[in-house]
Amino acid sequence: MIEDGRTAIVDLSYLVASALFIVGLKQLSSPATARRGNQLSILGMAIAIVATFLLPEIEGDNLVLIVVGIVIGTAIGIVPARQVKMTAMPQLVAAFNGMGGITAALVSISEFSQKSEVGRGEGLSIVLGTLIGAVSFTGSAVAFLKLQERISGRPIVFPRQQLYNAGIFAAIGLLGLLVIVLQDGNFARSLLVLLFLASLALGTLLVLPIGGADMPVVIALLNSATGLAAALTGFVLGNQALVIAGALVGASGTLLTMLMAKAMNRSVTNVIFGAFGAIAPGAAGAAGGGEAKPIREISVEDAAVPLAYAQRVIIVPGYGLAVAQAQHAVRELADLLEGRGVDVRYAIHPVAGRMPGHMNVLLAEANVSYDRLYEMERINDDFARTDVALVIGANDVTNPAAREDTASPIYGMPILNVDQAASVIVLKRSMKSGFAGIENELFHNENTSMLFGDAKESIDRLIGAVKAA
Amino acid sequence: MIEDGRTAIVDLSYLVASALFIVGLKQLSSPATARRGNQLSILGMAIAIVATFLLPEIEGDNLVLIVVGIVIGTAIGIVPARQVKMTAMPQLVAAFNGMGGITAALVSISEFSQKSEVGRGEGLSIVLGTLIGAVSFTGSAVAFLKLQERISGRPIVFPRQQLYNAGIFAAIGLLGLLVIVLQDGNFARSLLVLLFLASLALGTLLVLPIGGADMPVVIALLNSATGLAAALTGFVLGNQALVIAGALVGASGTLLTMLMAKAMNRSVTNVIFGAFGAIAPGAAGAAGGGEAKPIREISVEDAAVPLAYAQRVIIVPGYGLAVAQAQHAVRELADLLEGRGVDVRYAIHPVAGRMPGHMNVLLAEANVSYDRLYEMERINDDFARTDVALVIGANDVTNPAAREDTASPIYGMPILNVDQAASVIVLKRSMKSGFAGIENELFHNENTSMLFGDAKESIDRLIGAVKAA
Amino acid sequence: MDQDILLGTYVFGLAIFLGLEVINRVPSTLHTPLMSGTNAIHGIVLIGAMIVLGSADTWWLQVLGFIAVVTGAANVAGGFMVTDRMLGMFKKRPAANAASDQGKGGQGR
Amino acid sequence: MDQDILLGTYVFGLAIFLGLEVINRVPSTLHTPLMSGTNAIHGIVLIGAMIVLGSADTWWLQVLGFIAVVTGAANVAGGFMVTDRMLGMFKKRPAANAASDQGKGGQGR
Ligand SMILES: NC(=O)c1ccc[n+]([C@@H]2O[C@H](COP(=O)([O-])OP(=O)(O)OC[C@H]3O[C@@H](n4cnc5c(N)ncnc54)[C@H](OP(=O)(O)O)[C@@H]3O)[C@@H](O)[C@H]2O)c1
Ligand SMILES: NC(=O)c1ccc[n+]([C@@H]2O[C@H](COP(=O)([O-])OP(=O)(O)OC[C@H]3O[C@@H](n4cnc5c(N)ncnc54)[C@H](OP(=O)(O)O)[C@@H]3O)[C@@H](O)[C@H]2O)c1
Repeated sequence: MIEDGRTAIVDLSYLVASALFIVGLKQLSSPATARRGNQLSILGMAIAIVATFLLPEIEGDNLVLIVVGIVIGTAIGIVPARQVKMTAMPQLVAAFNGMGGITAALVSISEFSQKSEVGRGEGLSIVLGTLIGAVSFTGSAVAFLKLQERISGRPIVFPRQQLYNAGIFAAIGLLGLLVIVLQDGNFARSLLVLLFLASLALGTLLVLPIGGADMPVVIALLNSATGLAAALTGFVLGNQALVIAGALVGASGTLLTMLMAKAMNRSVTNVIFGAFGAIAPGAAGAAGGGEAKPIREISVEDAAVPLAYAQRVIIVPGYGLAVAQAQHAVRELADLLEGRGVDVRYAIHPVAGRMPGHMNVLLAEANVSYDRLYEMERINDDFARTDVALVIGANDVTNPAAREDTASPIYGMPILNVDQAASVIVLKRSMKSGFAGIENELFHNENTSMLFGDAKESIDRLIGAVKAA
Repeated sequence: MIEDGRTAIVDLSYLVASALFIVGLKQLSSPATARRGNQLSILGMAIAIVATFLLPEIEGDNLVLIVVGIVIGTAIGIVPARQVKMTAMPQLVAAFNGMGGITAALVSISEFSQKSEVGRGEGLSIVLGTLIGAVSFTGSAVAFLKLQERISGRPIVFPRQQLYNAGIFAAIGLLGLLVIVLQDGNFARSLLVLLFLASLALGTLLVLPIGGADMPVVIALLNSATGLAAALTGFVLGNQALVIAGALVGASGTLLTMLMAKAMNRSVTNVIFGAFGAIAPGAAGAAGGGEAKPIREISVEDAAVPLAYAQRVIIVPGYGLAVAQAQHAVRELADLLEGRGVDVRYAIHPVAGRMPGHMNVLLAEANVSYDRLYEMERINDDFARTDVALVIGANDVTNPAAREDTASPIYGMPILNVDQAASVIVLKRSMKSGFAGIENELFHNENTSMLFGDAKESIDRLIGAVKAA
Repeated sequence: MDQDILLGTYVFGLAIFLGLEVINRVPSTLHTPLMSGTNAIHGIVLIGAMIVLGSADTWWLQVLGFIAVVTGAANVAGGFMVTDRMLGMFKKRPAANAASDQGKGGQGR
Repeated sequence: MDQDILLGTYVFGLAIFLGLEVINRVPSTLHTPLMSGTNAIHGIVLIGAMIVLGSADTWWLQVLGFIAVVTGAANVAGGFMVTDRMLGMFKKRPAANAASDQGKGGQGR
């Protein structure tokens, strides 16, 4: 009787948690309610976790282990989440996603060991859960390392890589089939562990050849994969909260991946398998060939004058702004110019930086008023009527090759029409290329001047010079 | 084994059908894909029906009965659906909705008789299915009769009606409770039939006091109720296709009801229970007081001249256009005027006519080009720059009282600013009020002329006169 | 809680959410076709009628079931037919450029 | 087909539809928080980890389960926290009331 009541409470809690996830996710996808949406999801998660403790299966020593595990895990998660810089968000999300992936894989393996006589549907779920979870784990790990620049952001390709991948994939398929057919026993369990290890290798190999700039898309995809893996473990446990939450993430994550790829004018397939094709060598070649054409360098003092006496200035922030952490300085400069009667606006490219919304977050951190931020479509026609376009650490998102050069890997990506401004001042440290690894004609234009140096330092010096002007 | 395979096919078919309903409904709610959406739903329904014949329960004599029943029912449904005039759409939907309602109620009653030992959850589903289905049936029937003008469109109220309703409702509650507790047996079955009869009465009494103009909203609500009833029968049968399709309709129907009420600036509660409150007497009083103030009648010839020599004309169609079936004539007149260089546009009020989109459907039927139809928000500011506003069988949607008279029952409803035009010509048959039953100050305005007569005839004569002008 | 009922509740709840979600941004012109289209969809209760009639074992259950099948079929057939007719009229709109518009619809995505 | 698996499939399928539907019109600014928020939601797999650890009966299943609980909890806690932080920054937008906003950020559960 008491058992019964407890199960009913647990069932009900899972139901409520599922509903909260749905509503939370819905609210998360609209700016006005996003934060509340996340908090609803948190509430749902809390309810689900607490309810799980009521399950009769959970008792004794293991209960203690669970509590200890949760405490440790929470600590591991919260510390970096609180301290990480905004620029490092993507890798952090990758790290957490990897955690989820490995959890799903381990749960699947445990399920297989604990059940006797695993049905075919369950067997399939377990195999897929292990495979997807493990791929998501190592894939996320590689993405993390690339973004942290512990390993090169460049596509890492080696000969016959596709052959290896195919081999591993075939092996996984075979192992999976055997596991499902055998249903049970120590041999099958060993095979599942082998499958797990092979999947770890597969995840690594799949993500290594993808360029660092594509990592956000990869992470979104792996995120969706982890959701699917979670749903599969729920299938085996007969736990609908897992199924629903996992499926929600799997579906929305897939859509999100496509939306993100679309913002970069890429297809998801192109992102994942692009390095195997034509782009990698082409990009490398283009990057090598730079530095030959003439450029116009400018001093801080010379740059300050047109800024100070301009009527209209558009600031184009890019990844370099994030690297230099120059957002506060930029705001100071903008305030200063506005004080002098200059109309200052910010042009935000949808994929400027390393994650969507990167620039919004950064500038919001520096308290830049929201109505000064203009999305690409809204401001692109105004460059032609602008005196100075101040490009701060942006590169690919201003590259006219996307408009003109059909051979360019970024051809077709919508870009900011910076080159139409009367004059362009570009702040970066060198002539090195951006994340797409291709040269930018803009820097060689007649009306473009380069102000070399770290963005933060350059702007600080610009502020001084504008005050003096 | 064969049984097993068959059940698997049925299960799969229901799954596919459910998916088709979901996708179909989604496409139905966007103009570009609406028709395809409906066709997907038809496909889903066909799959579900065919699959059901494979169920082992269905055999022998009853199989024949089912086939005969489906043939008869299809005939009953298709004949009026093909022949009905566009103006009669709402009552037809009401009729079909009533059919669905009675089906759900009868299925619920049959379920109860066929099962022994009905669990509490099932019992509740059966009781609610019977109740809601029956209410939806008679409610739709009354709505049908009101719209067909077999009974008065006016709210029908009689003393102590609310008391009767409350009594019936209490009886239904009691009967339901008993049925659920008894679970089984002939006595319980008789009680359920009683509950069914009481619910029929309740449906009638609930809809009688609602005015004819509100019928579309009522039908939308009953539609949603029938969906819910269908889902409940699915619950008892353990049939997920029923549950999903029913729940989809229940939820989307409820939302649709609210959207429709919102377009009329009413709350759903106000629509359903309005007649019990202050509106009914107020509206009746206002309607009685008409005919006193001066009006300016105009002849066809006098009306033709300003039209023929106008620069800008806006046509404001209303319910009378549908009644007179004057859409083709209107188009002819508009073509004629445009041939003379007049700029002719149509102002479409969201609730003009008797169903949302009524005017669009009508004018589309007459091949009026879509870009000539302007929604209220888009054209309302242009009346002030218009020479002639030609009001054809519209009344409530032009009533300035909605803007000015806080005591008016339609106060707050957004209206077309017809009165701001330089001159207004109103085509209607008499000074009678529209469906809200209230007087319209517009007809007494200085710049308004009344052209009495059936809209079709008046326009035909106008065409002749314009040609002569 | 009985596992089946619990799962049924999940299915029901999810379908409710979906129903609300799917309708979200429907233009008022489509209100009537939508009403009539969903009206046809709840005709799915015909399946229920078929099942109860299929296993009816007394004459009066047969009568009930038969009526239910007839009305259910009328709901389905009439509902879909009238919706299709209505939407057919909507399609007619772009009087001149019907062809080019269809092309645009195809390109979307 | 087993009734439970069938129903599970329905639940899964409906949730997939819902997932697609809900995200539909998300502005690109929200892509990152959305990614990170959904990332936290799939941390629900922690529940699975708790259940398998709860009924683990060999030391190595305990080890597996324990690791799973730790990583799952990290996914949940870190994911939600970082999402909340990110969205907190978005909130700051209206320049003037930065101070009051920081206060809010602290409150955020
Ligand atoms: N936002 C997203 O969601 C997302 C996702 C995936 C990929 N991407 C990709 O990322 C790229 C974003 O374009 P973007 O224009 O923002 O960046 P970008 O093309 O990567 O260029 C950034 C530039 O900033 C400069 N820089 C770096 N550190 C700097 C510092 N401390 N001070 C000054 N300059 C510095 C670099 O040049 P120096 O080294 O010479 O200084 C570099 O050329 C696109 O290719 C996009 O497709 C974005
Ligand atoms: N569209 C919807 O979805 C919907 C739903 C529910 C309620 N309603 C309500 O329906 C009303 C719609 O407003 P409305 O302005 O379109 O219509 P209305 O206010 O009902 O007025 C229609 C007018 O047309 C005239 N008329 C009738 N037959 C005619 C004929 N053969 N030739 C010429 N004139 C004729 C009538 O006057 P005579 O009798 O003098 O000719 C009547 O005054 C609103 O109150 C609205 O709230 C609409």
